[in-house]
Amino acid sequence: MPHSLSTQDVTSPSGLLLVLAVLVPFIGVLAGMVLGGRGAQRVAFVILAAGLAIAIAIANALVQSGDTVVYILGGWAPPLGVALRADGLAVIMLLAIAVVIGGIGVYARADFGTPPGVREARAPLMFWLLLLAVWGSLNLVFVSGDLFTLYVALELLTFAGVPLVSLGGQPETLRSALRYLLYALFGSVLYLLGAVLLYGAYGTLDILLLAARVHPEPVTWAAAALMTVGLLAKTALFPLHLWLPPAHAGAPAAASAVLSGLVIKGSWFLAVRLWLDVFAGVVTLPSAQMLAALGAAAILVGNIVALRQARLKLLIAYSTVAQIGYLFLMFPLATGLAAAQIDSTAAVNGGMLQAISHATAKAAMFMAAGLIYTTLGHDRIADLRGVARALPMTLVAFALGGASLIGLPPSGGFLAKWLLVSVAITTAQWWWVLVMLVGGLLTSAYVFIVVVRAMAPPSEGWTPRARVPYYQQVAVLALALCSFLLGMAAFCPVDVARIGRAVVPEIGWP
Amino acid sequence: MTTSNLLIAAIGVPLAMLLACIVSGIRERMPSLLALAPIPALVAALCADDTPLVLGNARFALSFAMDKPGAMLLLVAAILWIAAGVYATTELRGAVNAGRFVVCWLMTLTGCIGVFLAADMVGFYFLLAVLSVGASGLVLQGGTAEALRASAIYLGLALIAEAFLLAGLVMLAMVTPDGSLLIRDAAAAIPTSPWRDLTLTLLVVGLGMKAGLVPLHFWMPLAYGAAPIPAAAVMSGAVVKASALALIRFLPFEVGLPDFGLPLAAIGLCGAFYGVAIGITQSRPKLVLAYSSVSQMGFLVAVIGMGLATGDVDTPLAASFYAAHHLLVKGALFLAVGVIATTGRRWLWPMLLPAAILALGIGGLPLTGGALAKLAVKPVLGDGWVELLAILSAIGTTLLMLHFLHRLLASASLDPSMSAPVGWVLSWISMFVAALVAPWMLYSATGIGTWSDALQPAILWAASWPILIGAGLALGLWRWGRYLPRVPEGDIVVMGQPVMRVVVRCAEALERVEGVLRQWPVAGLSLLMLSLILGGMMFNGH
Amino acid sequence: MTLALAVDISLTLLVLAVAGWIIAVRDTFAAVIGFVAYGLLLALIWVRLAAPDVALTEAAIGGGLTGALLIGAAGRLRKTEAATRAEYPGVLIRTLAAILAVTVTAALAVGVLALPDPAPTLAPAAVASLATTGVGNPVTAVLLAFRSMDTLLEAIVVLLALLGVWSLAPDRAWGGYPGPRHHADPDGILAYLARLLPPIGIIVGLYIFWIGADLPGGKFQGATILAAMWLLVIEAGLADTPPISRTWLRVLLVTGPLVFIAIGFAGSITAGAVLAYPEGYAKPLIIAIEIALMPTLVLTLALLVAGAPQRMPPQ
Amino acid sequence: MNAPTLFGLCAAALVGVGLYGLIVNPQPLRKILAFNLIGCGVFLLFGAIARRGAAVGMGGDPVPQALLITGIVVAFSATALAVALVLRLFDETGSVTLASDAPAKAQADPPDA
Repeated sequence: MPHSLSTQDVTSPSGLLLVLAVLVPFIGVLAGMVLGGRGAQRVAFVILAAGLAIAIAIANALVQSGDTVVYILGGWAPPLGVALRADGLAVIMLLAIAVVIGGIGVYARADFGTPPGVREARAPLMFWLLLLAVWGSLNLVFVSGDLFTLYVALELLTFAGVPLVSLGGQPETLRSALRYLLYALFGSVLYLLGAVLLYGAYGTLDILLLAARVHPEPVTWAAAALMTVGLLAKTALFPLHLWLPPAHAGAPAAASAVLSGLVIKGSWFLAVRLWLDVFAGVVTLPSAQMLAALGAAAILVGNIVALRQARLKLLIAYSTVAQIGYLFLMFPLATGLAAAQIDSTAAVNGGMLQAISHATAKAAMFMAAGLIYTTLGHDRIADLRGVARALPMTLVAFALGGASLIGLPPSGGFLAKWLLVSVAITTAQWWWVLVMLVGGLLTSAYVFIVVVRAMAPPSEGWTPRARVPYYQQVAVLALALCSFLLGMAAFCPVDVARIGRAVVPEIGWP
Repeated sequence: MTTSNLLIAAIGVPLAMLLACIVSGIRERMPSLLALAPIPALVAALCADDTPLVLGNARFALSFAMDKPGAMLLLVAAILWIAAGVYATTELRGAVNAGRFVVCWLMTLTGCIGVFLAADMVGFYFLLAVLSVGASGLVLQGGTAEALRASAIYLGLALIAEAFLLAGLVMLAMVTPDGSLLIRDAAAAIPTSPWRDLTLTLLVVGLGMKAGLVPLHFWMPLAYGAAPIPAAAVMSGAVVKASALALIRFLPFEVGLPDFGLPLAAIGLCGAFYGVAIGITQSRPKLVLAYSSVSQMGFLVAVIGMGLATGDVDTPLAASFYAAHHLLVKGALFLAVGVIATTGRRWLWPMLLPAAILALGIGGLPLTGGALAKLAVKPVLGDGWVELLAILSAIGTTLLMLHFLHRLLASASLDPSMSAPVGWVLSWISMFVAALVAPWMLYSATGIGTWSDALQPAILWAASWPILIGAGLALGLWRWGRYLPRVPEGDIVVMGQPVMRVVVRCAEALERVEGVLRQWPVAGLSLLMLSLILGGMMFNGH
Repeated sequence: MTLALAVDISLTLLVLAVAGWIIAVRDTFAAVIGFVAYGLLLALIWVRLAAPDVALTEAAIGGGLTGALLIGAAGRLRKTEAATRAEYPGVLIRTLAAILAVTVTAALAVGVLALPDPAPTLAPAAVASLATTGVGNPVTAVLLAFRSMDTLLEAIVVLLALLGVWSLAPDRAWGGYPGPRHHADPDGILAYLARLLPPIGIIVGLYIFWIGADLPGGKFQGATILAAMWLLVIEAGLADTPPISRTWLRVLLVTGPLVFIAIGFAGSITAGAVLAYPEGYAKPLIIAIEIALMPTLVLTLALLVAGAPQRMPPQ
Repeated sequence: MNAPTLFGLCAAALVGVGLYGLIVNPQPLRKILAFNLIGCGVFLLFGAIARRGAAVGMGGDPVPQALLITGIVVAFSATALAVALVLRLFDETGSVTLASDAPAKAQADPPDA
């Protein structure tokens, strides 16, 4: 049996926090909609602070109790009702997302302030409302324990993400948004189809109950395949990434940071949840290896295509295509460990760290690109000179984010790589090591190109197109530093290499 | 002062100075303080004992410790960093990009000292990365297109090397008892590791690339040729020794591993001769020195390889003594290149003569540190064919060094009354003195041998005749040297161009394929195909 | 073969034929008309599947509102037909797509046939708990008690979609009127219908809404009918869409979810859990939520069909 | 063959038809239609499953039926958003093609120029 049901499925003392984590951002959306204009921005900032506090409180509750935080909604226990559950994985994501959203919020103050003399403007209002909506949806994805609620959460995420793409309103971004929406709908309908099949076969949509009930049979395979691939489409794993590069590159910088750093993590996390918790006894090592093979292809193709881009934002977008690949390398590693009856925490932690460090680093890099664009008036990589003079802090942030993507110590990317490489060796899947290392080299190539071009001195008499506020640079640098110093998590007195288990002692992976 | 405080200061001071550079006001003052940064390391090298410094908790900790090879190299490296710092301070006066230079300089220095002191694998890997990134930044400070290319190649190779190392280190970490990350434990666990051969190969390839082993040496002439003088001095002297020291620390010398030791020695010796062969075709003094580094590092690796092959436990000390000598001399000579290029006829000889002594010292000139170094590694090399090859290498080195002196002379300023800035002269002459004196001190202080042994006539003669032969060959080179082919700097790197073209073509093709995959119908088909494949795979698996 | 099965088989064939036609027909407008027919046929199937609530929803939203939305769009996009037709993929891709689609269908069919017998069901559990909720319609009990979180989220989804639609407004039209202005043709059939139908529609809609607690029906179905009536009036040019900057509009749009959330949180104090109802107050609270959601849903659904603001806000 | 199985198979066929249309038809509005076809197929399958769960005097399992209502509303919201996007794209460009996806290819300088 993949899942130990030793944990009581009853509301935890601090379970209400989970409801707050989900609903507070949405309350912010509703309030912001009524207040409009500057009011929405003020509401957003209040919610940013409150949400961060809630995430910290949940983490605290988790560590204190050493057990999954549960909330049974309406007192109706599954299968009839819906439960919210936050285990270690969920809490790590809740916290990381809260921090990244905070950074993006501070950055976006300058880009999405309501212009003076106007009561309300479209893009600013929408940005703040959508930012909160993305947050609420992501929190719901992390804590929901019900596959249908998760479907709704995914749709919420898509509906919040798509308008972010087309916030600028240029024709090209509209087209990207449409492609994104249609492909994401394609993915979610497959996910829903899988969930429906599961209900037909097992009479519940609750993750814990399903975990105990599923067994290998055609319906389950069909469901697993459909749901997984649906989620892959929403995560834009190569070769299902058609929508990602133009969408992420075309959106305004802060929106790109949300999309690239956060939104794709939702569907990825759900895939992890399904494979580790629901389908642990159903998926096979070869199928997990196929996911990782796609990931490997993503790493190679994404990085190489990134190297060939002429525009900075497209380069970063393709770098996201590649980094998504890394997120899927953990699947065969975790499955391999489970197959060998070894604790799979190392693989899972590697994957989670990769996700968090990418979230922070990529958000920082997109925002850095935004500042560069504002300063130069373009983002052609061949012509980045002067950036080092005008935006030294931002360039450092870009380089630190890049170092995290490359996996240089002490970044989170390094620790993730270290964990994944060790598991790959333990489970005799050395080819993933090769992929990770080659990917790191290709990444370093484009980071180097950008940094070097940006270091070139500006031509005589050059002045920046526009000055960017200092606090924007600080926000970018802070996020980049988060990513770069994430590897320091190893110093955490809690047994960090096993943090998922340390915080969730019994609820675990196979 | 306790050892841990000393170690903290040694790494902490340059690190603190590096972090202080965030403040632009401090950054602008920093060039004048460069020479101070390595002083705590110098003190630590002299005073610290082998108590480790542990940062962290029971589950994960970084540890630093001073072992004998580390102390020896740290001492001489600190001297070089101080001297080169003085040189750099003078050079940076009024320079536009001084801030950038000092950041790279301090980063490299922090990494360098850290690598010398790191006792655990994670810290070692981290500091090596800091070192590589900093050093590539230093190369970039050359400011030319060549410097950009050299820096890119340097960083690229360094990162490839780190990729090999990472894989090797992870494999090591998995076989150490209790998951220890200490290098000491890792080295002890290698012989019994189930992946012994693979681990060793990864480590040797990774470190060998950073040490400039042929055929992955080409970054060296490019980087040293393009970097500013003080940067080239510390890179060729101190930075490159990090990989040698790592080899010394990671390889298990307690057990003879001829399967690895002999090939390693062979590669090293190839490099030793290859460096000479290409070096004599070069005309820029910096490049000649760079190829000499290729040769000398090759020789050093050969020593390590022979020690590994025979299981000689004295290898670490002997090899690090050799490395320490090369560190001092090569660093000093690079400074000399800068000094002499700005020195006219009137002041030329006082500057050139010390250079001649040091240069010939590398070939093993009696009474110099070089002779001691050769003497120290002699037992490790044994007395078979390797000894013969070592003598041939000494002859070749002499030839190369005489060629260097010839080119150095030719590079002197045409303005007879011109003289180098005081700071430069000061740093060069003090390095000369250090390179002359320190080996003798270390030779006896570390117990490698005694002065009286080293001064025996037979030994002096054995060191002298290869020099004479080398000198004879050098005469031949001056006479017929023009018939030698012109080899471009970085020699085999030119072969990279057609390879690059093919790579670019492949990348273009890949990009086109990616474009096709991003078309809606194709992506839709992929989606369906994937779900069918995935379902089919699960079906098949049960 | 019983008569019922014959009806089912013919319904199935008919639906499949219409579906095939929707995909195959050249003209988009024709395909959209086909889709409306398809929605109505599906509603019949829902009746055959003993799901009258779903049948109502399908007919109202799936066929009605979606149809209205698509018909309007197809009309505006007529000009692009030729251009997009040129992009039709080649034989290879079409063949591959057909093969894959058939394979997926086959795999699904296997899955359908492999579903366990007896089927797992939550019907007994739902019926057992029905009494505590006080409502008679188990579907309503699921929607507003057992799984009320989904319903709350659904209300937010609709609102978020509306925000998304609004975000597509050109900047100059921000705060303005959604959709084009329809001009009244006093003698037209549309105006006639727009005068005739709303009173009936409003009564039917309110009735469906009101009985939802105990019989098939409910807020979504009722709201859809009311929204449709409003749209008809707008379409006929008898009224205009409200500018989106209006405060009353914004307030009404968020009232439903906010009341829902407030009652939900009140439950954590009065009934021990968020979205729980205190003993004996379940039915009144459920009805209160439905009443609060009703105007929100009417407005949201109608404005979703109306589209992005296109005309300048009032000065 | 009973009604739920029949409609279940019908649902599978509807999904297939919709998938074909979604992949092949280049017109976005037709893709939206195809998405709705697939969606209806999925809902129908869920309905068939609900019907299979008929018990204790109820015509079907009420939980899937309730979820279906939510699903239909969500699908409608998606359709509305997609249609609005298509219309805005048409207003801006006069065309609704999804094909010109080569991002920035026009102004692509070689990266090392």
